[in-house]
Amino acid sequence: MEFEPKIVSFLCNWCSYTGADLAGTSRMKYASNIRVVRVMCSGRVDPTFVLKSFREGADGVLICGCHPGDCHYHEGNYKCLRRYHFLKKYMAQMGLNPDRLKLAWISASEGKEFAQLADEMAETIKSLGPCKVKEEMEIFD
Amino acid sequence: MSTVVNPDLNAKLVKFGNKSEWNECYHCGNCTAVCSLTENENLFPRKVIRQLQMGLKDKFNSNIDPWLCYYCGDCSETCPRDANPGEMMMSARRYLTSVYDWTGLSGLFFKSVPALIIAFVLVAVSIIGVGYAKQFNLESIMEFGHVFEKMLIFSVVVLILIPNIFHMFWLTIIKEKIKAPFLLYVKGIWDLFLHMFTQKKSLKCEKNTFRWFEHLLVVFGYILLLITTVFLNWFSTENTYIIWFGYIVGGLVFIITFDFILERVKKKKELSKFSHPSDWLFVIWLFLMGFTAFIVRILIDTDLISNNLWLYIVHLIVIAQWGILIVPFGKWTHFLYRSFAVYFANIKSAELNS
Amino acid sequence: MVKQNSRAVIFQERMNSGLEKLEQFAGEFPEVKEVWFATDFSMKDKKSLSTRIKENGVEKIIVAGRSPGELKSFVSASLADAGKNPEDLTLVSVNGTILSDGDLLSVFKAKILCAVKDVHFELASDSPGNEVNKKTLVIGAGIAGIQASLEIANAGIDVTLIEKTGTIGGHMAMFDKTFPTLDCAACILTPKMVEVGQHQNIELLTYSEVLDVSGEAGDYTVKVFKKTRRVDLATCIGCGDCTEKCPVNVPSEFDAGTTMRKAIYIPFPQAVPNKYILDGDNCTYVQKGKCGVCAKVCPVECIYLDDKDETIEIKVGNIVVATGFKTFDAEKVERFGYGKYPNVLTSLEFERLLNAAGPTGGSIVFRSKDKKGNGIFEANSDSPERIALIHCVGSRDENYNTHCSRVCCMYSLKMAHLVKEKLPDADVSEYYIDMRSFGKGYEEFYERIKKEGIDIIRGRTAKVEEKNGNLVLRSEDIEGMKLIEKEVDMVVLSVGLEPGEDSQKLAKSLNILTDDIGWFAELNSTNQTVNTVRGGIFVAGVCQGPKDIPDSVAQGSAAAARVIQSVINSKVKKGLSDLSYNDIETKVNELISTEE
Amino acid sequence: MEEKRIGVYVCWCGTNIAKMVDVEAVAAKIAKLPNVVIAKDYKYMCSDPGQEMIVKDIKEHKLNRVVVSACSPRIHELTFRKALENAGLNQYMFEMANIREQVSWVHDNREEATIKALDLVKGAVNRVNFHEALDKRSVDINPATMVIGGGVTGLSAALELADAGNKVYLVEKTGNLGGHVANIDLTFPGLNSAAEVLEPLIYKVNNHPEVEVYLNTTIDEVFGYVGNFESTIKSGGKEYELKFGNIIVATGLTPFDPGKISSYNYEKLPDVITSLELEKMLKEGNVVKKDGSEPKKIAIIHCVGSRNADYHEYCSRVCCLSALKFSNQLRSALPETNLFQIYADMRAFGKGCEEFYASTSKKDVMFLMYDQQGDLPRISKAEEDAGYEMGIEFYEKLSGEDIIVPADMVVLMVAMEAHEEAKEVAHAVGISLCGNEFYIERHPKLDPVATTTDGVYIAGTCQGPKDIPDSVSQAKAAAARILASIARGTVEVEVTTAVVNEDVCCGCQTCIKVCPYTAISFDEEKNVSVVNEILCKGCGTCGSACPTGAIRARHFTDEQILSQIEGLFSKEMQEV
Repeated sequence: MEFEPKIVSFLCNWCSYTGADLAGTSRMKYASNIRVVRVMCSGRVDPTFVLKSFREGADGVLICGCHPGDCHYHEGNYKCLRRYHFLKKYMAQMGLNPDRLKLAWISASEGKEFAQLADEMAETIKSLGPCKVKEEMEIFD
Repeated sequence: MSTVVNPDLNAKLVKFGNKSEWNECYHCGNCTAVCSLTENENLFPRKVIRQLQMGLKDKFNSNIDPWLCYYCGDCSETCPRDANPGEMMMSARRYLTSVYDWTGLSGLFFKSVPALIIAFVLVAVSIIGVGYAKQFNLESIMEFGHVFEKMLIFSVVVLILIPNIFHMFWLTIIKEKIKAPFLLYVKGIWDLFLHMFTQKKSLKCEKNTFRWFEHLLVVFGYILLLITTVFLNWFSTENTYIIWFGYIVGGLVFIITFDFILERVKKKKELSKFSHPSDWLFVIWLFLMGFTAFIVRILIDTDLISNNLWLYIVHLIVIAQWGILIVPFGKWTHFLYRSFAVYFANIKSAELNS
Repeated sequence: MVKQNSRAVIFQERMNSGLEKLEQFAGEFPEVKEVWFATDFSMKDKKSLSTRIKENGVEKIIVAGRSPGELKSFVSASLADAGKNPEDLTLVSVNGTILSDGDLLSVFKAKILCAVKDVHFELASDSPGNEVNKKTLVIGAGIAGIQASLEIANAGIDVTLIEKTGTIGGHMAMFDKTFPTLDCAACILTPKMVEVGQHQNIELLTYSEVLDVSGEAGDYTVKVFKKTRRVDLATCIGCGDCTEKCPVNVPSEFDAGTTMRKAIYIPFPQAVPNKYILDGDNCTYVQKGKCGVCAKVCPVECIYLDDKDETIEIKVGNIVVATGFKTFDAEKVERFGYGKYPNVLTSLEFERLLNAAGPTGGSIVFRSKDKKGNGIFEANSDSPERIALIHCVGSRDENYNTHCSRVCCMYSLKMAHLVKEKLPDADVSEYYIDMRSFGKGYEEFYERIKKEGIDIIRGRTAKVEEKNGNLVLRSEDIEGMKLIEKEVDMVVLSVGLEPGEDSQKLAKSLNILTDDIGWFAELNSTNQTVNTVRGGIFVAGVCQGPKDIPDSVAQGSAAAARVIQSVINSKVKKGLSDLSYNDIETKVNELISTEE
Repeated sequence: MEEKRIGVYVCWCGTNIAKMVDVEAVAAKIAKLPNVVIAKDYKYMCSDPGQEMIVKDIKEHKLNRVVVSACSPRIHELTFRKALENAGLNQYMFEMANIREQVSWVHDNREEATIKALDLVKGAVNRVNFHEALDKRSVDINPATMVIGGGVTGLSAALELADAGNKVYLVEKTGNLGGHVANIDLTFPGLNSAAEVLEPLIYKVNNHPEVEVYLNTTIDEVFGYVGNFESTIKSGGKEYELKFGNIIVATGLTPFDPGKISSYNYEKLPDVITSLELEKMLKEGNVVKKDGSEPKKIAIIHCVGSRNADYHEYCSRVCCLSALKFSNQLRSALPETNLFQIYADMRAFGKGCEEFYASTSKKDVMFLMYDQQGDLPRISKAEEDAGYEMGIEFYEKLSGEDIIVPADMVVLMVAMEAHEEAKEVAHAVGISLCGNEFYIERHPKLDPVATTTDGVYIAGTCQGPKDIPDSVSQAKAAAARILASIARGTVEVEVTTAVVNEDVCCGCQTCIKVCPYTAISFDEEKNVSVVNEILCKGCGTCGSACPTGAIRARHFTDEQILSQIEGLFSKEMQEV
């Protein structure tokens, strides 16, 4: 059976979640690998959430927020951007391919962009293969 | 060197046109773009309007562009501000006529209707005076008439028209420091005559075809009438061909000019919406010339002329007024200036492009 | 203090027949010494007035007429020249668009009275007013109407919101991004729409129109025509099965005709109410009695094909009018070839084309034809490479509309930017007369767009023609001093705004006035922009004159302030047309006695 | 600890969900999860019978947590929350799983869709285990309002509020009410008297029982939060303690100093004046040169200090029309004088303004266009015998000529600038400035008068250049907001705010730095951060920045989100 990765996606309530809903109301089809977790702002995405996702068995993590300047809370998305860069470095140090994490800006009108993004992300993760973190961590369990 | 703007030129131009409507222009460039005749070197009417508004007198006096417009009315119809650029171009031509005219009479006649009336009356009185001197003898008056016409043509051309054309040449070419090789002038001569008689360029304004045709007929009719009466001596000839030919051209002139007059009365078309006194004079006198000549010849053919001497005198008055006033100082000059403008413009653009 | 019997009244012109007696009327005041006409003086010579001021011992001048402001500086210069205080001067203006002829005379007289007695007309016409019915009617559910409704409803006041179409949202819902911040219109509008839909104080009547209004300020009875949706709002679950089966295709209003919709449809996915509408005019069953397939497939049986329209009556205290606009019909300007060349688009069509939720999902493509030959846009068609945007189509033009539509410059710049974003290699050019980027952040946006490789050319395009399969436009490049004859693939006409089709009818039934163009007339263009001549009737948004989103929102809120205030006070102020000359005279005397 | 009893409801949404997701299987599997008491599927959960079913089950099965798996929470979260309240359960004990917009409508493989739906429901169930009851909170609104600035905007706002019977404290820095409008002669485009607008306003404000006017007064500091502000002001030697619920800032503008543009020689050449000076002359009916003689040629230069990166990039919005108005007035006062308008783009955008532009252009005014971003016009003294005082030299864009405009008087249409004290007021009331020193609004389009600080509104030219009607509209809009909140009596504050666990907080103050609403302050004594729950909007940024996990974003707590992630991957019933 082909590898079907699981991707956890953190979407901000104001732009990206609405954008994902729009993809639905517009009946755009995309890969079913995405599992959405709604947060109020991309600034709420704690690095722990991302690491926890990998720990629990996610093969990839996608964070989406409002476009720069559009944040409902002024600058939460900028905070998220900083943590994202930090996380990427951290993941590399841990031996986790940083490509498994992606940050993108999706506005409430970008249903189509969200669908494309979901497909692209699924493709990327498929090419990277399953994430081994969970298995490797099981020795501690 | 910067030019000082001058708000007074604007007011001066008002006297040559209808109103100062062109002040309303907000420079959208619509007129220039909608015009079928504009080219990169000749951005009219907007640039002409601009020179007028700003009072750039020297630039404006050296500008050929007003003569390149054949007044199809597109610009005025589509003008978003009712600034009436078409009529403004017409006024600009009247003004330029007065600029070129060394005698200054042209400007006086355009601006002052009383002066015009006085001049017309004077001419009429002089002709009647000649008649009186000839004791109202038909034959000697007709003889005088025939000589007078020839003299008139010669002196108007030599004394007024040629100097004015040179003046125009000086303003638009020399003063603008255009140094074109002589060969260009020679090459352009064919075009000059072609445009003079056919106004070929106006065909580019699509809806002008019929008007162009009418114009062409009038021009040829007028020239042929001139030739038949002056050089073929229509009123004295026995040659049937010439007689019939005279009838045709004479009829042609007055029938078409009658149509022109009707249009101006109806004011349906953009170009005939506004008529300056000089426009009325031009068409009416053209009509009268054709019409009186036609009638005179009919009277000759029916041997009624001796009883209708006054009719010939009227014809002679019309011819004299036309020749002395309208041709050198009135709208007739447009025919000449326009053709030379095309000629100069071609030389100018050839020189600028080389 | 100006001495008694030292005032002069100057009438700007001899008024038309109905106002003849004004001269006599003004002359009868004991305070008035002289009554003059502007035609008595030479406007070129201030001595002509100043000598008369001196001769007659005039100390204060009242200038009255249709636009007395034009004389103001002449008169104050004359006063100064005569050694008097130039500020002892009152302007009394009557404007035909503010008042109908019948009321004109009494208001004009009242204004003269106030000027003569040194009382401000605004104070004298400030009446205590009637008891108010707390319920409020808002007509039109575009952004201005939505804002006003929410504002009023949030104050705990019941609002009935009437909308002509099947959904609220108005034109703003059709837009993609909004200038200058480029945030998407849907993102900022749909939450408001949902709030309206769920607000406990708002009763939403979509697919309804106002037929007639009677009564007076504070107590209006409104007849509302409710077109039937033929779909029960309470039970419809918005599943869309009906639409899938419906055999009828008609151009979609919401998509500005860029795509087709069915006869039973939902205007757009985020519509509020998010329920289907059966468009009776295009339904085969309603028109011919055949079909009815939608009712058969409906899983909750909420379609009632034989429903009839109804007329209801509601009683309200205040009315906010926010009926918006329609766009200029570009076919009127024949030389741009709209309707003749398929790829000449109006800006509204282009807006849908750019919209990520539009017919093509936001890709810019050529117009193609569907099976029946309707021009539509399909996502997989080719994209144009050269796009031109023409400003001021139907605006600032004596041949069409004289007014400036206020938003076109900015939305055109926005569109140019979006084109560049979607098609980075596209050749985008814009043709304008004056760039009117006046609002907050607008000029900065303009500067930003200029740097994006877009040709922004001063010069109004004169014509668009098709030559060898290409569109060729002709324009003067005024700053470049050259003519432009440019081949392009697509032309976007930035059409202006016009009063809505029914605005005259509505003005009549509300008994409010419109200006020459047809926009609803405000009471006073300086500080009473939401009031009308009638008490308790307010205007907001574009129906009062072209406006962008922030200004419409501010006006919607301003109208709401008036409503909330009157409800809190339980009183609504009378309008100008409800006041008589005697009312004002009484108030003037009252004010004078309190002063003393 | 109370027993967790969860009810799960899976919606068919007709065939919308059921077609692509095996809803019955989902419900059956979920029923086996720990704490799940009941799991049902139903055709339309949002319908009345669907909601009644939930209410009934809550009562019958003593459910204390509910998960509905249906459409987007953006559509029906509120609907179901209300149902919970009807059943006497706290509305936050609810979670929704979106299996329509984000599952059935976007996938075309039924098996995969069902797996995904199951995962999402598992996540939601796991999350709801950690939900806690939150109470809606509201604060009382003090109906009094402080209006800062006594210009036409402040006056209009004050009257709008006071006419509805509310106390207004109007604070004005100078000794007079009226602001800049007091110096204006006529308004555009109607050429009406500005005094006719302003004087009644001032009269009404001065005679209004509900308005207290404090002249020559400035605001140093404001304490409190929406509904309950307080400030101490000094006026006329006395101190006043004022308490108010809302603030309207209408501090207006200041004119640009044209002395900054050297080529205009302002104050060096006697007859180069600003638009304000001309306004005064027109009002006094005496337009003369400094030497007392009548100017024969007057030039008006637009965009002085506007639309030029060296001074201000923005457009000042009113100068074009003011300049046209001047042309009309000068034509009336000095009929023979030559008038020149030196402009960049004619921005006649308001109602009736384009028509005003057209009618002005018929009044013998010469319009000349210059490049406001390029070389600015140079004004210099003309030669003795030139017949005019000054020459204005520049490149004219519409003709392409370098020209000199002769002038005896030059009027500079100066830009509007933010008030020099805008910063201090901003600091006092807790609002921010945008790049141009104007106040920044909460949302440029949908909320042009609110600020990011609740209870503080901005109106008029302090938010950006505007004309009188637009300023007055904004004043009224701000008043509408305040009236609505006064009418409600209370203002609801966000419940899903952040809260600090003082035992865990290490006092590093990272949270204070990241908070966009300055809602977090530092308690020096306890050495911990404190969240002002009224200012907090619940974005949760602080929660993810806190190194010790001391800050919790209510309803989006770490444990809630982490457990949701766990739920997504929980091993139970992996295969369908």
